[in-house]
Amino acid sequence: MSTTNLQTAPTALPVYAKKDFESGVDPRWCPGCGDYSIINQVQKTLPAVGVKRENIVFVSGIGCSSRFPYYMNNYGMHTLHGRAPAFASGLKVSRPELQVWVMTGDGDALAIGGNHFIHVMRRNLDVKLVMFNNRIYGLTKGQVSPTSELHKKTKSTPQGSPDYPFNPPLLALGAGATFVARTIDVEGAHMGAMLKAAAGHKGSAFIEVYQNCPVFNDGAYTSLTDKAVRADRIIRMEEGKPLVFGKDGKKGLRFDARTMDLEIVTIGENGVTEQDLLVHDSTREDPTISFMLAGMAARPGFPTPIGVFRNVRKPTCEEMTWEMIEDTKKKRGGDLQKLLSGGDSWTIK
Amino acid sequence: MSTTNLQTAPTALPVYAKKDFESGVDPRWCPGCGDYSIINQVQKTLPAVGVKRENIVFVSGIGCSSRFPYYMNNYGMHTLHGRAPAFASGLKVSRPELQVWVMTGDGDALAIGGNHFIHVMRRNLDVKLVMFNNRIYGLTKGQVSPTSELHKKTKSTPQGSPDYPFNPPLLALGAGATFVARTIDVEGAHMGAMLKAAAGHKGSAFIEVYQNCPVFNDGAYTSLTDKAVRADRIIRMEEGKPLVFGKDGKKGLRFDARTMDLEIVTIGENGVTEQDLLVHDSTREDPTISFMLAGMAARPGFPTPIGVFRNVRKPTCEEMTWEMIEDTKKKRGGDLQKLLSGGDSWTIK
Amino acid sequence: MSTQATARKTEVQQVDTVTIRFVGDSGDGMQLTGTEFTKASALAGNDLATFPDYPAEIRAPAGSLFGVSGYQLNFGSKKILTPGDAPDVLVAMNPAALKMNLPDLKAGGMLIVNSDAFTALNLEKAGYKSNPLEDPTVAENFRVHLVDMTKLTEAALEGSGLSSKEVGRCRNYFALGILYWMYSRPVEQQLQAIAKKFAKKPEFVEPNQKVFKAGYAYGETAEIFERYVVPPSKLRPGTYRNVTGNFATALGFATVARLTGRTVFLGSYPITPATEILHEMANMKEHGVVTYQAEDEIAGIGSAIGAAFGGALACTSTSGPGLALKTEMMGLAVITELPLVIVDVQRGGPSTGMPTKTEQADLLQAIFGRHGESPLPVLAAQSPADCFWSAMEAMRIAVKWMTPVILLTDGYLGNGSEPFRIPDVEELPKFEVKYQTGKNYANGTEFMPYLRDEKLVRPWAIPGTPGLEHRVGGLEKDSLTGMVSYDGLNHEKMVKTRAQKIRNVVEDVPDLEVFGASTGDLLLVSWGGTFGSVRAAAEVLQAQGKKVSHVHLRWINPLPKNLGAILKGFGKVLVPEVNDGQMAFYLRGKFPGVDPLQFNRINGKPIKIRDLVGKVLEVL
Amino acid sequence: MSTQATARKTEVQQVDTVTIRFVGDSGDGMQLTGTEFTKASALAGNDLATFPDYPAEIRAPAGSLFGVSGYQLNFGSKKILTPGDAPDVLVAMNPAALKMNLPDLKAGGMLIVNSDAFTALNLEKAGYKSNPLEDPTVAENFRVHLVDMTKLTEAALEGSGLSSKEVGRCRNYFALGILYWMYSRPVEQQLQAIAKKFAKKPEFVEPNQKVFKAGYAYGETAEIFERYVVPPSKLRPGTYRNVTGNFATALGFATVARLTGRTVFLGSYPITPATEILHEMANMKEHGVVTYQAEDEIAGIGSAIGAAFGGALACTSTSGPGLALKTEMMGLAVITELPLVIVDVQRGGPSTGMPTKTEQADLLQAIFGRHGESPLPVLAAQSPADCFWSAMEAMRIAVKWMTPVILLTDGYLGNGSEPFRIPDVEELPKFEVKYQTGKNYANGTEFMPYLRDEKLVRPWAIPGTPGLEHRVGGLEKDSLTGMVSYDGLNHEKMVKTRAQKIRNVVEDVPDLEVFGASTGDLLLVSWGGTFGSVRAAAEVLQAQGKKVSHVHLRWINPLPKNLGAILKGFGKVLVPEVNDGQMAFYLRGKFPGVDPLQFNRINGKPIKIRDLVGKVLEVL
Ligand SMILES: Cc1ncc(C[n+]2csc(CCOP(=O)(O)OP(=O)(O)O)c2C)c(N)n1
Ligand SMILES: Cc1ncc(C[n+]2csc(CCOP(=O)(O)OP(=O)(O)O)c2C)c(N)n1
Ligand code: SF4
Ligand code: SF4
Ligand SMILES: [Mg+2]
Ligand SMILES: [Mg+2]
Repeated sequence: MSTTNLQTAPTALPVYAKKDFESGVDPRWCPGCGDYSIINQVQKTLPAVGVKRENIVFVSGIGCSSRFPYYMNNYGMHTLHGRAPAFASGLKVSRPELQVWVMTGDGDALAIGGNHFIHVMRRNLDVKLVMFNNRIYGLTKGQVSPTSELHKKTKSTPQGSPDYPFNPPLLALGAGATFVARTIDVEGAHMGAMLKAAAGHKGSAFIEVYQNCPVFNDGAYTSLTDKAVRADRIIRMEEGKPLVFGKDGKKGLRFDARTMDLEIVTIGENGVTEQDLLVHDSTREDPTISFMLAGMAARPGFPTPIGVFRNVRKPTCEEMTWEMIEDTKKKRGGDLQKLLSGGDSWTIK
Repeated sequence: MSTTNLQTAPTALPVYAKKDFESGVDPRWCPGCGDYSIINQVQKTLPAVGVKRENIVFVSGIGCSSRFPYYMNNYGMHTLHGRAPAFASGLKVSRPELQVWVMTGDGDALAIGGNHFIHVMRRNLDVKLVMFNNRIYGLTKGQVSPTSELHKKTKSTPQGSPDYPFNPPLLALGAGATFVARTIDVEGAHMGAMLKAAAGHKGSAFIEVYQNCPVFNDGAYTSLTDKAVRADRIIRMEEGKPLVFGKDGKKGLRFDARTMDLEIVTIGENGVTEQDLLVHDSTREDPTISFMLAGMAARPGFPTPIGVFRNVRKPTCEEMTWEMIEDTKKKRGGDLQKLLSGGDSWTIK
Repeated sequence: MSTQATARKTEVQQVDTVTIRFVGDSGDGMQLTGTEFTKASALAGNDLATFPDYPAEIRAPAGSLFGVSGYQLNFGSKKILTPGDAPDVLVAMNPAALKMNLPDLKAGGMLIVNSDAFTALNLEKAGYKSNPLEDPTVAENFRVHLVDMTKLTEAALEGSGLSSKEVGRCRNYFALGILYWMYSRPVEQQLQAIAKKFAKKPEFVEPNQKVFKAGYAYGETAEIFERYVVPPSKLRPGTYRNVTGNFATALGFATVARLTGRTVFLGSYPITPATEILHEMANMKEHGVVTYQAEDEIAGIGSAIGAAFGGALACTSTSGPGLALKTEMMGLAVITELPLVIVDVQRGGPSTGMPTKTEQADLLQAIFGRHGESPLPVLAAQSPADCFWSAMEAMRIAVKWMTPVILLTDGYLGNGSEPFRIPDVEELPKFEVKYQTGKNYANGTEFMPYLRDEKLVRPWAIPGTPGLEHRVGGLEKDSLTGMVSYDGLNHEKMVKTRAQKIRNVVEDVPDLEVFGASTGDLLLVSWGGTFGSVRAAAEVLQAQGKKVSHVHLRWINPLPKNLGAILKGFGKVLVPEVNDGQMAFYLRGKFPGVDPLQFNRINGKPIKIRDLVGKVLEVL
Repeated sequence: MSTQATARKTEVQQVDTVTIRFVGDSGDGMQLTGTEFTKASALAGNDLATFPDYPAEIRAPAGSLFGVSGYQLNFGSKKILTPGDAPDVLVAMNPAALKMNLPDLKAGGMLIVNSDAFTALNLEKAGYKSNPLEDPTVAENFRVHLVDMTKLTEAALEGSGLSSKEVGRCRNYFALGILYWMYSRPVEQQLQAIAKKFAKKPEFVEPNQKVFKAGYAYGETAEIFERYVVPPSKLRPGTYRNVTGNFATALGFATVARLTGRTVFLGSYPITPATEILHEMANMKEHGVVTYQAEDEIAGIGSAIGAAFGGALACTSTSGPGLALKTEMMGLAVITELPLVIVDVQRGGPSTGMPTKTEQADLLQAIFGRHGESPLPVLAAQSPADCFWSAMEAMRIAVKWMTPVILLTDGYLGNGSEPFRIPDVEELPKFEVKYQTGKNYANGTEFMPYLRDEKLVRPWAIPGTPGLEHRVGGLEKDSLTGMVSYDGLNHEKMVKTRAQKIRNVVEDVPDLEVFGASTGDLLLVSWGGTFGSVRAAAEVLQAQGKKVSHVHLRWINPLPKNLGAILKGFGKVLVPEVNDGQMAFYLRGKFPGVDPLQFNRINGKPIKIRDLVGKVLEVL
């Protein structure tokens, strides 16, 4: 069964520029909002992913971040709070040839939408989910979100929040995600690389973007992104390379098999050499090391990792679905009259 | 504010017997259902947990497993499909002195109820959640569940399921759970120990029980529980002990720091001694090793662990909530007339 | 055949309809017995209707009252409208089954009992203080046949090598054999059916055949049973099969896929009694059906809306609690104006209620249960086979008018069955689906997703179509460009336009045909699954010379154009419903001045013809 | 004070009501200006009502049409019922604000404009082709005052050391100063208010005071403004404060905690325009309020039901989309018969709709939007201050009748404000909550959770009570023991009993008082937030000698006992609503024969008095 009545003779991919992905509607985020930098990178990256504009769909829920599709010149659905992955899943399963992105916020994806989030990760549906994590509900003007810090004071928690936050990559990995990455709004180039990697991944892809909300949660990430500390507080995971950080790149991560724990070491001190360091490999089938790195952001004294935690190729839900459909068609043919008639019919003259 | 009008003079804890926890309604599960063994262990364990019968509440959703509260002689709520943790959370936050159990199925907890599940784990609310995992929807007569195996044929997936299953302890750990354990319906004593440990844990506790549904998914666990293979297919995690398994207890788990991976070794072979083995410690603050062990069930060739994956004490959501309430009362006093009057009033004579 | 060789001369009485109920323990195979006898009746050319009555969802202890499973069949030589009120024949396999069902048996009806099952233990499990078979009033009120089915089955299978458990499983064929004899059904046919059924377990073919023949022989030789013949009915010529409403619904959607050449997408989550629609459609992959078992009902409808945006013919199936969960999503489908069919197989409520029992109490929720002004068409199937046509019709309306449509069925229709005249695929009405392919504004230079045609329908432009990229969403949209608009007057216009569009659907709602005179003393107005009972009651009343007519509402929103005029033609209007009066309220609100009388039963069962007839006679 | 020293003699006109609207960019501080002037009017003894009009949720670019923020205040010496239809005075801080609001200004009204903001860039952002201030029709239709507020503010702050951005933030006090002078408000009071407001940033106290005084002086010296006095109104003696509906709702619940001595539990999820209830209650911990921000709306109500089972006085707050999500849970609350209040602050729908605009379109969902037969009481607050009383009343009914109750308010009530006469806690009616403590059956040897009292209410037995252990749940329950029951007759009985219990609530629903004669030509029937507009329209019409009366429905289910009789007394009934006619439909269904006329606006705004008056005159 075909879903379209269009002549889908394969035409060559146009050469796109960034502006081909701008809808012409001016984004209405607050001045200085990190969302601007995200849309900028998305629009910059899309020309290079090799998919026709009309075959790309942006699906979002509700939130500041979820206004995203209106500003893109693709097909788009601005849906209901938390539910974007549900729409995206139906769309992708029924039209596997489309490239489907979910643009979502921390509340949208992880509060009301937590279930759809973990299920889209579990299913390994080829949907790219970009979560703008400002650790606050922006659109509703400043309540605690599931990524807000414990004891955080917000409008809905005037004496502080009694809730522990999720570590989103950890949750995604726990749900079985095959691609998990983290980046930061102020790191344009890094974000671009993550978006490209996600676009290239076949299967569910999750990118957490640390995003500043200057109005309701200003400076949520300055303790990481401040020029003065950035090198010490952020560690960049690069494929095949040892995990090093620090101004001079001399600090590194080593796994101590005796304590079964991670430790921070300094190259050149106590006989530590680069060979002792953990080498980043996001393609390990077993996610344990990805878990360990993802969990690190919450560990006192450890740097926050950005980059790709995990990137493993497995058959996707929609691939397997359509394989079964094709198989069944081959086996059974699909004669509707036979289906209507069934096995036990009788005739009245 | 007090919630009760009862004289709550502390009375001594009665000496309970198993039958004190039986409601007198005969369970209506199918003959041979694993649920019988679970209720049996719960009723056996409760007399020893030191909580008065009237202070224990069982909350459930919908499913075969969720009929549980009707058969217990405690307060009970049989609620809506997937939502038990939501009710339990409100009950526990408002009445922290109660012991609250959630009894749930794999579909109830992880399909429709996935969001409430991860949030109760995240919050570290002191709720004990026991999930009867029969890898099938029992009550609705046999559809694929989020823990059913990939390619599983069920009534709703006659050509096989295109969905990967959750690994429930992994998901719970990813959500931040402080207590995670696994046990099996046919291992009564082990289950009793897990229930007791969960009852003793202050904070959210998750127990996955592998449960056989003889009617719709018979033998889901026989490849583990068959007498012939049990010793080789199951590894028992015991606190402070090396992780060994196998008929003669000679197989063990070793972590290879070079490959950063787990391997199965045999004590006495290739110079392996017990000292080389991983020693089980569920109280590690960092959950990496718990993740690794939880993930093992899905790794070909590795045994399936049962026991406590993680057991870490942290302040609970309801503790912190009531601390804030008491603090605020102390600071502000709570004169309602003042609240009503506010700062900017005027008087008309 | 030996059974024929020993045939005795029995007087064969001709009857025109018979209602039989088979009841026993869940493990007694009553659903199978019922289905097999149904097939035989169908093949004999009878019209028929069936209704299974499953026990509550979890299997109960053997012999308990909760574990009783029943199957009722009404067949005859005239048009059969319902599975029958009270059975003429009750076949009861154990005391619990007898206890739950005897009160329903017609006075003077026939009771066939497996007397072996009336052990002290079973009597106790059923809560009987003494053996009801020894109760003289039973024998007075009914024609009782005590048959030692267990022993007779065992005798038939002596030496077969089957275990006693396996032997027990054959017992139902003994009962079936008796009934075959009683209703003059051809034995050979059932023997073949048994061979086919156990094709994969050939060791059971012969034993079951043996038991069946033994039952037949028993009927013949025991000289205690009457023998009947029910002549074939005059159904419209054609080829028929027996379908349940749920299966017919699935079939209707699959047919849509074929007629349109498009993908039909079902996003669903299992729930009693709607689950079979998912089961069946999942097994129709080769016909262009894609099913997706979502993580919950919200994702079920969400995935369907996503698929609809992608151009699929999307639907979702559920029952009351699931419909409740889909409420917010339906609002989104209304405002985005995407085609979608929501099937609600109603069950007893509120809340989890009585999941295995039928009810019609989701009506007002279907019509009004969304926040904001969010009207949508509501259609209700009237019989199991009509579910086929209703599913197609609902999808047609959804696509033609770019709107979500609710299709109401219920547990009674979904699980009940009746003969379905198999349509010829090639003769089915065309169903073309066209997507927008070009720009539609300013001489083809722009695309306006909310530019409506004269019927107020907006275009369906789907991803993959170059140049028509646009965004849909739940915020109010500008009435032309589809951009987000907070303009109050635009909102008012959009609210009114959406409402008018749904009112316009009336052009596709056929006028009602009045069954009976177009004026009279009383008009029965029914909707949904009560069609059969109410029509049958009307027939009874008309036969008694009462000035009673009947109209049945398949379309609930919009209501048929001529309903208002019809209502005026009657002194009284009576609305029978399996709820507390929801349609009656709706009609009052819709037709000021009309104040229907109500007849409401809310006991989990379809309305009984005789109860309704009684009510009408009372109020006439 | 110098401003007084230079006082010139101005004729002061006395007026009895004035409507002022302050409009500007989101960053212009209009909400503050409005609130400050409101306080001054309240302290002057005027009755008043206010309504803010926020821009759509996300902050828009400065100077854009989307970024306009407004605050309207109606104050006077007589009873003030609404924030006013059309403003008498419009204070506009930039071109975009002017563009969005000028159409509303009364003909001949006063327009005060910050002319400095009318730069080419700002005009372009507002979409003006030419400067409207130069448009002669503006000067003809309105009394225009162009004030160079930016420059005058800068001048006042020269040498203050503040940055130009900081100076800009003081500008709104200049406007406030002008209005203080115009309406003869005491300067000293505002100076103190400024000191208090900036207590934590003392460096801003003096500059803002300076600018305020400069504005006041400008009013006095510019000789262009008229000066007015609005005498105090004759409000009932007492101490008053200004409250928004959302704050009043929170206050009502907190008061319940105090009156009962029990925990009030709010389980909620943020959603515009209901979020403030959560914010406010979260800050009332010391009064016995526990708030829980759940992961979604379903968990919000779920946690509340869990808390209710535990004995808390539970509530949940939301708006349309959230109400939709709570649908299934409400059914559970109905069948378990646990007390619970669901507050729905209605907004524009369907779907996400217009989140910051008001509407009354959730009415039928509130009444009917659940599957199965699941009636519950529905109450609608009629004004911001009434939200306080309604919250208490809803909780009282919930507890007394063991039922969930829906309390409808709306964006207009929730964000709007009016004076609230502060009650004396000790004089509030008692509110006792009693839990079941002992066994209630068979001489106190058994506990039957569904044993009802004469009003059909079941007992509330909470965990911690020994001997009363029992199970509640969503499956139908035996009418006495509370055990699961699949018995059809028991179900029918329970459905009827639950319905009757809710009908019994009518004993707590006060009879309606007719405003005006009890018979006449036309009866206005309003409900919820339109009370003020409709009452005001009735006053206007009665003053014109029309035989028009008004009843207002706070109770929607059950309806007041005397409504039916009242409706009969009038030739015509007109129902004005901010929806497409939901109450009108409901009344038709409830009172066969009554066919109300409708007046519906669905433009996101409260109904205007003059529009309604016009409609009535048209149909009379
Ligand atoms: C069903 C429903 N519940 C609640 C809301 C209100 N709401 C809109 S966005 C939002 C949270 C936004 O936070 P987040 O997802 O983090 O996005 P951000 O605005 O921070 O980008 C909420 C609670 C809604 N629109 N719908
Ligand atoms: C809202 C809603 N959706 C669906 C159902 C139907 N339903 C009841 S139980 C169940 C799944 C049961 O599976 P599981 O949770 O694994 O429990 P089990 O029966 O296997 O113990 C479903 C789909 C329901 N009762 N309510
Ligand atoms: S509120 Fe925060 S997240 Fe939302 S647009 Fe403004 S700055 Fe961005
Ligand atoms: S269906 Fe399966 S899980 Fe349910 S009671 Fe029967 S055996 Fe147990
Ligand atoms: Mg956010
Ligand atoms: Mg299960």
